[in-house]
Amino acid sequence: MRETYFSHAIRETLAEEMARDERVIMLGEDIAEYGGAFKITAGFAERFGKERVRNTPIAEGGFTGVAIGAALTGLRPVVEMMFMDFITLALDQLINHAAKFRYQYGEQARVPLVVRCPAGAGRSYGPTHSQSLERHLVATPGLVVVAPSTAHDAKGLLKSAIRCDDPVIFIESKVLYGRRGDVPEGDYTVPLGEAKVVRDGEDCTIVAYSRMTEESLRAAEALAAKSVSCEVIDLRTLAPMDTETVAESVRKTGRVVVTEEGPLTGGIGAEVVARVVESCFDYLQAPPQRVAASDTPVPASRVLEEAAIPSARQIAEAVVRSIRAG
Amino acid sequence: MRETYFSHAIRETLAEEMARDERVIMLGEDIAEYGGAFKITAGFAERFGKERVRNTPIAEGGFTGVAIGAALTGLRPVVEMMFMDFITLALDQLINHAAKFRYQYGEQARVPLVVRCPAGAGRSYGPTHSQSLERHLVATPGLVVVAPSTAHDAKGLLKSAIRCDDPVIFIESKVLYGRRGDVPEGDYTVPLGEAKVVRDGEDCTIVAYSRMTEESLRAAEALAAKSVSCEVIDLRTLAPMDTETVAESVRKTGRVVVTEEGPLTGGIGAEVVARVVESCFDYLQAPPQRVAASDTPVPASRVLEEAAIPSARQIAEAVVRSIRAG
Amino acid sequence: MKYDHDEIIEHYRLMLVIRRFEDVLDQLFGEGVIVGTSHFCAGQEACAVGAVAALRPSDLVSSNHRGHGHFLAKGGEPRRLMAELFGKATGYAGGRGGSQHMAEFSLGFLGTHGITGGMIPVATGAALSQKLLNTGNVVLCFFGDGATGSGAFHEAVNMGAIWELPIVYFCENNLYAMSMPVAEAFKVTSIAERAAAYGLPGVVVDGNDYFAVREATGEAAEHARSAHGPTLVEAHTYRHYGHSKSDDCGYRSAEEEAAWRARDPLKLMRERLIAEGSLTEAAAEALAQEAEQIIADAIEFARNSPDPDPETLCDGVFADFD
Amino acid sequence: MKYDHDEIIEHYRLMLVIRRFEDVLDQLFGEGVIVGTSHFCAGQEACAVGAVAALRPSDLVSSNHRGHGHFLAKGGEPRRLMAELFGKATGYAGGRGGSQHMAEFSLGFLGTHGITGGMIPVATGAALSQKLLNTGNVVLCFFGDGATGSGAFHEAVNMGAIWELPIVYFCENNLYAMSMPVAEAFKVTSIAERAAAYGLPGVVVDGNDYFAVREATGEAAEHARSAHGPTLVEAHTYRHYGHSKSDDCGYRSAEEEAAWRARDPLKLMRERLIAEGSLTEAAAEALAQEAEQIIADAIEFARNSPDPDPETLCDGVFADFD
Ligand SMILES: Cc1ncc(C[n+]2csc(CCOP(=O)(O)OP(=O)(O)O)c2C)c(N)n1
Ligand SMILES: Cc1ncc(C[n+]2csc(CCOP(=O)(O)OP(=O)(O)O)c2C)c(N)n1
Ligand SMILES: [Mg+2]
Ligand SMILES: [Mg+2]
Repeated sequence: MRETYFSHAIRETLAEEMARDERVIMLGEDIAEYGGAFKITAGFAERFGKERVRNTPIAEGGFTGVAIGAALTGLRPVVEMMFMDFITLALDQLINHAAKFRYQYGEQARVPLVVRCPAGAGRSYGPTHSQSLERHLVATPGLVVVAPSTAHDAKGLLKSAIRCDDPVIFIESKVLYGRRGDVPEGDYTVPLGEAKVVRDGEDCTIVAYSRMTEESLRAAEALAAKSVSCEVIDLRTLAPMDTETVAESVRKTGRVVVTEEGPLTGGIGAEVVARVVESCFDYLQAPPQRVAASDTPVPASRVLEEAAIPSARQIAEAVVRSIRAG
Repeated sequence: MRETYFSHAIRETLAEEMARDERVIMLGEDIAEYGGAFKITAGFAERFGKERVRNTPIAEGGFTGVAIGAALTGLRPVVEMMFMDFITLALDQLINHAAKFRYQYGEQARVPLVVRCPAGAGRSYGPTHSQSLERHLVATPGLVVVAPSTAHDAKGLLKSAIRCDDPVIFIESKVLYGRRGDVPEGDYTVPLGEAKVVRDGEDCTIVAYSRMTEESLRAAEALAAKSVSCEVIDLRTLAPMDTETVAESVRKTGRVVVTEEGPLTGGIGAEVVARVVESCFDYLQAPPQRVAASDTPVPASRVLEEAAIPSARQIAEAVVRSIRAG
Repeated sequence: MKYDHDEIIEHYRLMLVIRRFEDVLDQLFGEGVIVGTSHFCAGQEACAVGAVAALRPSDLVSSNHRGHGHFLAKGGEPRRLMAELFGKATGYAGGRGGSQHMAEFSLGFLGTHGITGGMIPVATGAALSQKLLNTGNVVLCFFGDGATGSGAFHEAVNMGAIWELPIVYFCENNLYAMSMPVAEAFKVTSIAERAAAYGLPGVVVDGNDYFAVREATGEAAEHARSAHGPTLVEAHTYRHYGHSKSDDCGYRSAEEEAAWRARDPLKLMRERLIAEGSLTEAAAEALAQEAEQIIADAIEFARNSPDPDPETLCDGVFADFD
Repeated sequence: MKYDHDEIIEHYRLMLVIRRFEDVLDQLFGEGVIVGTSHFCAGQEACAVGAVAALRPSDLVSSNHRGHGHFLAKGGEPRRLMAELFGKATGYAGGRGGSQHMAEFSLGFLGTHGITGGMIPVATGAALSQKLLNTGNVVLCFFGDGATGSGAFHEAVNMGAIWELPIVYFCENNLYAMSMPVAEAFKVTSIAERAAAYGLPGVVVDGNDYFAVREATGEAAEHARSAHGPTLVEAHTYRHYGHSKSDDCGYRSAEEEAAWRARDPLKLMRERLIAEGSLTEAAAEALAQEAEQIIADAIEFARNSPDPDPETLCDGVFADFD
């Protein structure tokens, strides 16, 4: 096994999949010679040609729609949404087109599309370049939403996403791009729709995904020093959600803290909490806790941004609150 | 007091507000001579002139943005989104512009905008003309979301919405348009941000809004015959949400069922459940229940549509489940 | 005549079938037999049939909310179309989609859709597939004048243009988007003029003349097929009914309606074929009766078809997760 | 000279201030003093200053991601702009917005914004207000070549056109949208050509020539002010730096860069003013030093300003619900 950057794992996967399957193409702003805003596709245009690695005009709704149409008719497009914040412009194509085609047109219709979304805060980019907008996709029946937390899973999940016959929103934390982790060379997949217990524990379950998995592990580490044992679950796929893995853990620990980088209201945490109370109410010893960003836009200034986005400290505090509560 | 249609209450309110305040203008498709798809603004162009009652091209993102800009600079626009399903095209303007302006530009910025959204299923219009997409707005910090269930509240809340200095999404159930109710003549407001107990009860709290309030009252009626006493809360404003009124009721009844017309996953119900468990966990005698539409697009065929959308029967069943559970 | 006689007669019959389909639908809605909504294309049959006539069978068509004619022209069976409008399990979308959301890929019909303008990017993507997969096929993308106001139109047509995709953008300019007259929605007098903004050829054609439409679309399709990129075809036409079943057309003058009815595409075609000697009055009458029969049969089929099973409600949301 | 001498010198000084502001920012980013991102407008000063010079003080300006020049031209104080980039409480957005999200309505500056194209509808709405409220003001709406690919551009400009709103659509065509050359994004050679699709006049102007920009914008503004509707002005210009602080401009040739640097707008203006006798070398030097001083002072101010109070994080999301 080899250590590599999260961003490199994604690049490698895209390259491998493009080499493996001619039908895989890429669309996005500045992805060709320039290699994309985060340089994920650097060298792709030279290697695979500009027919398959296609720079688009600034037209997120349009090029997402183009990708959907291409997916319906035999290609397997991977779209790069330069910042997830811009997916707002493509929501009609995703909600009213991609997500509905199979249901309404029947089995003949498949939309093997991946929309890669660099997401999240932590870089002081301000209100329109720092959002975690997965809530809109998770709340739309017909979309698969994936959000890896490690380089290993980024590769395995992205392979699965590209090979999936449904539209997949693939969330890449911009902060995680710079993290390194063990990544096998060559082909392997991580299945979509399966959460993973990334740390075993007895006292409280922490549910996280994407960058918050890291913060949750950090919180668990800190709490272990105080003899509090946390089980950490990385959802990995947000939709369809693996409720069972979460429920199993909560039945054991009796407590749950859910964390995410997006704002509190209407977030993924609400859905997780609702499912947990529905499926393991009698096991709960304390009220489920949500740890999320403030119900505000993401401010640019570093001090404000840090105050807005949850961190290990707040997660640990929520665990302690949960333990004190009952 | 006079009985009038829900749709007429809205028309009357709009006319009164336009007469009261010159800055109130309307933008939307076919709202002038044609009076809008649901004839809400019939006669407005003649009365107020086409400068203030403005037909737009088919450009939901564009005209919502225009309304936002007009709101920032002294007008108080009311936009008609012909079907709420089309708000997907305006989500960038709403999420990345209207919702953020005040926070990022500070006190100088106000967006006194109302976006009226005929919403919901029940007319066999199929997947792109039947949705309840409030989830996307509620999950966006900076937007006010209102969804009246009666003609009375429709008038009072719409007045408040038009006079509010924040962007308000105003949800009008297409099915409710045809309902009649008592509506005072002349000026009155119903405050934004306040839920209402529309039926007192002891055994279980049902939380609803918009058309589901009606179904919930029907369920409560049916259950009363079986000596089950339900308290029904009409949220009326979905964001910012009046958690306290819900919590107070749940502390009394110990049980809660939340219902909505949109699909289960990522809906308003998840947020309500999360808040309820956070605020009154120790009072809960049974797991909160969500009654929502199927996690599918809304099918056109009447039999399928009926199966997809929740009704009084399912709400009553959820109450019974809750009571049996503990 | 440069076209095959039998084919022309067949296409005339198809136009009669479409007209009958729409006329009968209007009645069925009136009687409450059908619920939901529909947008009738009566008056615009020459666009649908004329444009599709210019294609190869393997070419693709994408449609909009006013799509019954497009679908029937591309080979859709009246029975299954009608069944869809009845919300029945035998309909093209199994009752799930209704008028605005049905497709049949085996016929190269990519679908009707309820979001105005929304299928223009999708069709453009289908054209990208044709190019990259070297199928030799072209895409014919139908939309209305109103749709050209949408950002989706602008963004997609621009991509079609810069990438020289094999697609024909076919605008049925029926003078109104719902109640909005073209002249109120746009300052330009012709929609084809907008093609220049994308560096594309734009052509205007009489949309009530089957032959003119076929000719113009044929040229545009060959242009596209030979890798020269898209054309924006603007066909002037008129819908006989209101926008949808609930519209009384108060915004149109009686004179305007009469003038267009005088140029009814079925009447024009019938007169021309009879004048040319390709058709007799009697044969025309027989074709009309055939059309009536086909639609009567379709209604019968739809009526006798089963409702979808509510147990199937949640099936098929995903391809890979059921 | 048809313009007031002092005003012209003032505007030249303003261009120097903008240049210095951007040059210094580049250094501050390099040193890690400033975090986040910024898009420098060095090289495009004649667009910002020349176009705003054609307005009345009560007119409005809307901007985009590359907005420091627009803001400074409309009267923004370098201190508060710099403080915003430092993320400080004294910045125009109190540190919340950063480079891409700041406004000052009292100056008629409607805001920079991070969504490409997104402010075009908003600015169009501001023009609707001017019309309905009879203010007599016009809106100057800045955007780049890349933004014209967006649906927002299409939808908004069309509404501006049909409603004859008092707005000037000002496109700074700097040949690239990030790395995407204009010729790859559009098939038309000139963006002004696209105006015809909306029934609008389109004009091309040398965006590095303050006087040309001021002239063209002045005509467009008067056209708009006298209720004749919008004009699309296309100004040819070039940015000296990369797209944002992380861009090395690998997609531009050294020759192209050199050719444009030879036409640096500051250089052009200085040469012209000296040639005309409006400015001496010494005076020009003094102005440059003044600009340096102003920016040094702005940095000092920003450095010494307090951070925003984290306790205020949740304040002011709503106007009516705090
Ligand atoms: C995004 C969107 N906006 C509005 C509508 C409502 N609507 C349906 S068809 C239509 C008019 C379309 O006009 P045009 O494109 O000219 O087609 P026509 O109906 O004339 O055939 C409108 C406004 C819609 N279905 N989708
Ligand atoms: C909706 C959206 N898409 C993409 C981006 C990323 N982005 C920021 S500026 C830019 C290029 C804009 O080009 P242009 O309009 O020509 O302005 P310029 O940067 O050249 O001044 C891009 C792609 C964005 N901020 N918003
Ligand atoms: Mg039309
Ligand atoms: Mg540019």
